[in-house]
Amino acid sequence: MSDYLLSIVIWLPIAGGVVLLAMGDDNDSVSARANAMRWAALGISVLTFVLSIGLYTGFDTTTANMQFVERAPWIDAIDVWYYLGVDGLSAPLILLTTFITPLVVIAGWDVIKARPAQYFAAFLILEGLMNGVFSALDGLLFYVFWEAMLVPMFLIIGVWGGKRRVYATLKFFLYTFLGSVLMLVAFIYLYRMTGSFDMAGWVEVPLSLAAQKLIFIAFLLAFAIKVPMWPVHTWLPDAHVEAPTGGSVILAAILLKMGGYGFVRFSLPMVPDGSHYFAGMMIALSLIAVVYIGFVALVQKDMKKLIAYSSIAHMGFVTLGFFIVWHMSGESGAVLGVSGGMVQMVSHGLISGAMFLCVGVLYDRVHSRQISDYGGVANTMPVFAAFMVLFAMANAGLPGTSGFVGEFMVIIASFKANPWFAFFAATTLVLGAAYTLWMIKRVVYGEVANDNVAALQDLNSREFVVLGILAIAVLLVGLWPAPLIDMMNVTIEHLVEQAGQTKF
Amino acid sequence: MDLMSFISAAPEMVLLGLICVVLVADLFVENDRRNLTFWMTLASLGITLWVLLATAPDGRTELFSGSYVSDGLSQVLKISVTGFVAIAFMYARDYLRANDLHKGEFYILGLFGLLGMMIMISANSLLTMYLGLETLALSQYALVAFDRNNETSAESAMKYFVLGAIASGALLYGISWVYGVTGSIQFNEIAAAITRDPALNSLPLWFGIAFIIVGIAFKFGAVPFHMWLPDVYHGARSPVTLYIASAPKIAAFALTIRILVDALGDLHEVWSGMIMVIAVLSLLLGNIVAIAQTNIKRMLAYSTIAHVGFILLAIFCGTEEGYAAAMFYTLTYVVAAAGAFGMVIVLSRRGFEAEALADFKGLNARSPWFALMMMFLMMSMAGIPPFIGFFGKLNAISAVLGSGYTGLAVLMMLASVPGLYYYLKVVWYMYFEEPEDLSVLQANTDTRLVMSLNGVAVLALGIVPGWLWALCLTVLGGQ
Amino acid sequence: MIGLHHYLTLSAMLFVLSIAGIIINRRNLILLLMCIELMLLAVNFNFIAFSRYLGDETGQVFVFFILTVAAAEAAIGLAILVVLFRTRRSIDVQELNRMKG
Amino acid sequence: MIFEAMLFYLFATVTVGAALGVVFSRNPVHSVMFLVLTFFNSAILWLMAEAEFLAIVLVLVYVGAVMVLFLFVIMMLEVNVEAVKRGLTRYAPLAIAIALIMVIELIQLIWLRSRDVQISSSFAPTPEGYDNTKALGAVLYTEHVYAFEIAAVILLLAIVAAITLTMRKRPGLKVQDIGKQVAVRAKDRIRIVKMDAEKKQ
Amino acid sequence: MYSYYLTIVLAPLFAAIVAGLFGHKIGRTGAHLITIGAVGLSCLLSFLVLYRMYWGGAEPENIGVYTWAVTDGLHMEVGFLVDRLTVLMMAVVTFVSLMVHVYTIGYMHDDPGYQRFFSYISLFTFSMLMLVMSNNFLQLFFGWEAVGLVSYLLIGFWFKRETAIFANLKAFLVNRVGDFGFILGIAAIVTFTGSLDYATVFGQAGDVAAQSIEVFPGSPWNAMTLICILLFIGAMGKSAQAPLHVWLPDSMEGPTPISALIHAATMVTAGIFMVARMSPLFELSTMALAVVIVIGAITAFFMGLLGIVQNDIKRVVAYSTLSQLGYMTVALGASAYGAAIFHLMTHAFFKALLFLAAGSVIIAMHHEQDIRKMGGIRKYMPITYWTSLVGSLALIGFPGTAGFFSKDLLIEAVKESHWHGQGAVYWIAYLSVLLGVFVTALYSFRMFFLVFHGEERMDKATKSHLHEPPWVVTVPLIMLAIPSLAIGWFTVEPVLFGGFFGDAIVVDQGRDVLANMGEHWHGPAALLMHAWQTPVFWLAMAGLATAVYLYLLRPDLPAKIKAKVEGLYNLLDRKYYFDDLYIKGFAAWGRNIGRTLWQRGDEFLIDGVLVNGTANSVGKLAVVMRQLQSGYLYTYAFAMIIGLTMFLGWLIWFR
Repeated sequence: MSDYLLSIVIWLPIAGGVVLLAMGDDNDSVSARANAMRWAALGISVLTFVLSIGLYTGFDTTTANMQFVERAPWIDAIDVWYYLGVDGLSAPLILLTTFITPLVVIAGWDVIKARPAQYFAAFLILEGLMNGVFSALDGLLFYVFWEAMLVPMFLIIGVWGGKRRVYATLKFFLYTFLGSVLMLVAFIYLYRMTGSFDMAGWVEVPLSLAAQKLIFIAFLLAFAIKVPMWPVHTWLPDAHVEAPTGGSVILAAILLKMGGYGFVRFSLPMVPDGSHYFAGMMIALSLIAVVYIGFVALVQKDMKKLIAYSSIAHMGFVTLGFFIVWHMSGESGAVLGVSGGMVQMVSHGLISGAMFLCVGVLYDRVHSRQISDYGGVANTMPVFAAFMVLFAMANAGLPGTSGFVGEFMVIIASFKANPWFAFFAATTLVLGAAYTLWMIKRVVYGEVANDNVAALQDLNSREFVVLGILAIAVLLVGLWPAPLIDMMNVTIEHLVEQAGQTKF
Repeated sequence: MDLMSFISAAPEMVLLGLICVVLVADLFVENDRRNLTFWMTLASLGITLWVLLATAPDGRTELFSGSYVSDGLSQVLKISVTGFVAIAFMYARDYLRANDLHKGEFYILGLFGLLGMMIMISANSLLTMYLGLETLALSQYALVAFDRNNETSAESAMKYFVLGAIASGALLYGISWVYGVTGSIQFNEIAAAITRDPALNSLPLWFGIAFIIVGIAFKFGAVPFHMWLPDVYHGARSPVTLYIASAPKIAAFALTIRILVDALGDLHEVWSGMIMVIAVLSLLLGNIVAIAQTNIKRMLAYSTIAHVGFILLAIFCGTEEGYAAAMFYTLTYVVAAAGAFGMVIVLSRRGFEAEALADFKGLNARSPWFALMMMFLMMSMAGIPPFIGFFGKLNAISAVLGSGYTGLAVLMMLASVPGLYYYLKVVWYMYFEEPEDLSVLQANTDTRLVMSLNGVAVLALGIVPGWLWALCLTVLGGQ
Repeated sequence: MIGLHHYLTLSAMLFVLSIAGIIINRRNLILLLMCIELMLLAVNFNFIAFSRYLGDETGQVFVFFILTVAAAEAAIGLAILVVLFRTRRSIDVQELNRMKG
Repeated sequence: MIFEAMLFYLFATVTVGAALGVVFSRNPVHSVMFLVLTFFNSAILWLMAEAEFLAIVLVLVYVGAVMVLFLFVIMMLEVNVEAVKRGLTRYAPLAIAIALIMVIELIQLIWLRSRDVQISSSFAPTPEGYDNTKALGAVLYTEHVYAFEIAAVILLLAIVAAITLTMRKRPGLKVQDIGKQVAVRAKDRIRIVKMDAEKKQ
Repeated sequence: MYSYYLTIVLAPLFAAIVAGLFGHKIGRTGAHLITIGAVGLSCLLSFLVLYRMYWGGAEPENIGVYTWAVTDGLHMEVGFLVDRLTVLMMAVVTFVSLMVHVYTIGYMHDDPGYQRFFSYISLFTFSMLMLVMSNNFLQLFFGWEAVGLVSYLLIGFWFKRETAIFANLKAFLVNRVGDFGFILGIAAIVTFTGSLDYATVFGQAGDVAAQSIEVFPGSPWNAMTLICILLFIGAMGKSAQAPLHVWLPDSMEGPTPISALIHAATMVTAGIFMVARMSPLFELSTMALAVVIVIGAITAFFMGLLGIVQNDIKRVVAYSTLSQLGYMTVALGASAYGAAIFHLMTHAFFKALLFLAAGSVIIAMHHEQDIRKMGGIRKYMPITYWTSLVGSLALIGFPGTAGFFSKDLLIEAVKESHWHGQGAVYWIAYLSVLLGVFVTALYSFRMFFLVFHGEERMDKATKSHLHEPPWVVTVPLIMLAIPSLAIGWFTVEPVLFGGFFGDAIVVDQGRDVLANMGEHWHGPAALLMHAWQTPVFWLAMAGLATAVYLYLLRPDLPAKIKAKVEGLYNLLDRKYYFDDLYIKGFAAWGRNIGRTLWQRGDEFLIDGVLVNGTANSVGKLAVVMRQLQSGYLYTYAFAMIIGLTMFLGWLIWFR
């Protein structure tokens, strides 16, 4: 069983999704058939999550080697393998994926009226593909999952999205595709250097600095767009705003992580000298993301857009954490930065997901995302308000919530690199609090602003469960991140060692 | 010299015989029983296929004083063209019946075309190549004009004819120079002559090559010899378009490989420059102009041009791997193209050509399965994994990179971004827009089956692409 | 001395002339077909010249087939022309632009 | 030899002139006639190159059949000669420029750049007893039998295609059904009806 | 003792969770019973620990609770350091908190958010305890932010009020500015010592002070100075030192109990506590201490001035709090950490008392807070009156009260702290605290007289209902009045001179002003006897007298004076224009930057020009390029010929 655990968490949801697709929709969204679809989707996603817990319980935190490895030939002619495995970098992200997906299914339960079976199928397939991205150890396999994932997401935004969904989803797809095409070129280049798509081989192969620079840029475009880093971030607010709630959640919680994951899986170990060469630029871009985007988030009028911008700023910490590795004067600090980035990814997955779910709760009732259409929500939805304030605080990086852990570690590490890095990074303490809480002030607090708000119903039990689970997760990670960090530690140490070696 | 020594050429002979049978038999078939012709045609294709498999050559066999060659490459390509012609016929039948065009001549001309392709594929001399090419071309001209009451068909046929004639004129002119310089029209003898006397590698031969490349580029539809392609795809009735867009591309590939590689392989550095220029132009122009199209057939035509760019760039590499990649790309592209035009056919009804992109609006609401298949096809064309089109791109780029042209590889990838846009446009119309007409698509079981097989094939091939790639490498191994 | 070059030159002139004829003529489709015949004639000149030059019959055989194909081509070309004329009552090149873009 | 050269230049000039006539004459019928002239001259030139068989074929097949076909179509379509005026495309100058460039290129090729390939500038004399037609016949059905067969296919194809495109049954046309006529039997033609001459009173 | 500490910390947390999540199940009574019970337990245990520590002679304890995370050799733990300093804070916090809990029963009696309020203040108690009991910087920061969170929640407790939710946002953000420095300080500490643990850090302090860091190229800073200043920025935020003081007056939008608890007695003193806790570090940087003392002095004097012109009863107290926090900060800067903590303690009592008394008045006045609409309340509310009087006297340092001991000695310490040199720093500090005494007396009694004496300016309806609040309100007043009055007597000697703090506070030998003063110490009674000899006493009296003259004898005068010095008055009334600077300046400026970056940068440049611009250009290019496909045969042929010609030309001329 555990020998095939990764395959199971990849293919179980995909197979489930295909079955749902094959069963198809009828035109009645409240029929028994539609309900059966929902339960089936929930069942599959929960089962996947339960199975994926095996990745945690069976995880050996003392080794940086790949675990749960599966390897079988796929395309002999070009030496491509069906090669899966996880280490401390990927296992937490798979867990995050399997954890978030059931919540997304629940969140879309009776909100999605049009073609529910297709909707849930899209999410299940997406889940499987995302797990595939995180567990692939063969470059081509990785790329296949990486790109294939775009299709369900494209449909999710385009079919169930808002008014400008077509623009948003095309922008999303084209932008990310643009990024990844060059990555493919880099992959093929590495393939030709090593004669195989084995990623471990790519780490070992010697490369000239010039080649490393080019490969780094190719990787950069792919991952930076996915993260997204300034200035290639503009697809994200649009995609988030137009996506249905579930889509936004997955987008923020997991899709963005792929960019960060790509940096640690590819850029850092494979082209260490290239990464070193561009580290300064990367840090600058990360800090711009934190500060610039922080200011931009401040003036957003649309809640989802605001959270989307805040995502960009938070992901700036991830890249900052990764690329300060080369600015460490002493022997320590690099691991701290990378760990911080990784923790930030997980935490941001939970928090931004929760924030989008909160906005979704409001949107389902009022059908507006404009901050100005709300005010005094706490009067009519006290429980919801409590959750929203909690998640807002987490978003602002309050200690005790998961949002703090990564930021804290990254700030500390970046101070080691250069006090000014820490200085600009720490502005998020003020900016993050400002834009998040200002939104809270205008949405949650105050007198009841209008009839819509007056008519609001507090959370139903379905929404309560979703937000409650996320709240627990956010607090758990915030109060005791050790299990998460222990899982990654050895791998990150190994990674930092690899990143520190030159590959000429 | 007994009959058995011609066994390698049996497929062509059998096919020709069967064509004559169908031709004669069709005369006695009543108009309302044309299905009979259809089934006879399919049976003929089946028999041809069987003969092909039964006479599979072990190695390279030359016949007819060296003007005919049978080898692994010809075997694979012939099987593919036969298969694609069969698919084209299967898609066509319903449409033709619905539009009162169901005549035996369609199948007969199609079979003649197939014969032409097979001749091209097996050609080992410039003469047989030319004759095969003309067989194919003439039947295509006739097919395009097949709907005699249709203005656009006639117009496009005329354009196709005139331009095709110019192209074959250029090709012939080039052939004459090659012949004049090397003193031979047989591919291996040409190659031998060039090897023997390096002095031949000079301007007269180069000129010959340039003119020949015009002919090849025309066949493929590469810029700037592509102008016929959008108009013909657009003007011809959809089944004809499907026919033209699928199997003949494989024949064009054979033409290229036979002439440029078999005969002129040593002059790679001469022809590669020209191939590269037209390939890059095709890549860019095809992908960009396709964006502005509102007619799906024209859009697919421009996308074909872009794909041709890819194929030619793979050939441009001049390596075995590049040729194999080109072959892989051609085959897989044709699968997707057949499916896409098949969808256009399925979408059409009596008196209604589903030509506008807008006709795809809301297809998901009408027929989710067909929409899914179409999405598969579009994604495959766009090169999104795990669909087979991706592996085509992968191999092509890998070959280009392998030859050291990093910039070209990057360009190839970047050019596919606008490409993605117009494929997505189809998906967007199918999935995001509301249908104007809620009727479920009507399609016969066999059309439905072919469509499904076609759609699933791009996915299934994408999941197990290895054997096809290995096959391409094997059959091109000796080139 | 009259030899290969002269024939080749004549062929080239005919070839270019036929192409120019196709490009600059904007009225009559039949003329295009005639230009195509002219072009094939040019090719034939080339073949015969080379054939003689090389002392090899293959070139002339080639011409033989070109003539055959050209006849078939002319038949089909004229048939298409007739079809076109029937649907459009015109064989004006300049009106042949229903499809573009 | 000079006489031969003069002949060549004469006929070549006429050939090119006639070709110009084809391209530039206003009347399509004139164009066809110029084309016929071109073919005749070409045939003569081919004769001079000792390609007798092809010269004959050219005249027989081309002038005898193809050109007649052209004329026939022109007549059939009843194209109004007056209406179809010659016109040049608006970028004719550009086209001519391109044509000139091409001429320059070809001259470069033929006269300047391929000299080293040529061994002699005139054709080698044919061997004693050489018969062009016989020689062609010898290879046509042996070495090139495959091509010959394909040519046959092409002709068949051309027939099928031409018929497909042009043959049409006009509805309401009263035509005989030959098959029926042939298949008719005597007893169907005449039916003998036995009847009484007079009704019995 | 470990279980004691855990209980002290977790009991309020447990109560907070129960009251918060199950408030509607357990009801109002349940909510206050459980929270008071829990805080009472904490308080009891805290005093027990205090007893053990001081009288039982128990050693300081440094205990780890659990490992938060370990990475890169950096141990991030949660643990308790309980020494004398901690235990004093624990006692003060739990005691005041308990009082406030009890008081709340009465104050919030009619409020629909009753359970929520109890949950919050219990949560606050937990957070504050986590802060003071921490043995490492991580947990310190956790508590630091957690109290900020609760403060945010409580200021905005009445979330329907626009002013309240404005104030809480402002409070949080201003605090965040402080935290910005604080976290950088922590980062600096980790950078130089590789640890977050107090003990380790203090152990390496000497090494750190020997290092320097180039913050700006070419100007090396002493590492310790940088660390201390960064940490002190945090303290400035939390303890509302100028210029980060602006949030505190606004925080009065919260219910009065929390003004007493959070914004007077405990949370705002976290900064003072933190600096005292970090004394081993601050002692190594004279520069940092100079900054501390100057900031403190400015706050102490100028914020006091503002109290004179305020009319809101709570705001007056709030400005007085600011001023007193300034005093404590000055003491810190003078290395008189003990004096600062001592003043912190006494201040906690009397300021909580003052706030609660003000709250009592507010309840009675039906939530009217403008002192101009009060007057003569004395006879309606005797208990409140007398307790207020005690509080006010303690505040001005009237001899014998708790405030007398702490303030008098604090000023004495500042006076003695000559090591800053006789330069500007010393005089700014000393004069500020000295003049501050006068100001304190003036505004304290101005308010006192306006509220309790003079003509009754309230409307009739209010007046008819004016009466003493129930016992839950008055008992805490009395309970707080007692220490306000008396605690100085028996704590001054041990806390300041008796070496109470032991090793918890480290002072450089050469600067130990308290030790110097201790040499002349003759007991509290002696101090009291000599009180009249000090300028402090006379300044206080002068302030008191001025208040009496202006507000009791000649109530018409203040308006005239106001008219005379209008410029000055406006300056004070507008609080030195700080709010304008922050709101119209920084906040608006930030939003403008945001808008510019968004609309010009993101939407116009990146999205409009680069992204969509590229897409549009490709689209336009497509439209242009499709024109090539003209539909004319001769164009098509022409294209082919051009292609061919190019090939030939290339072969001839370029190959």
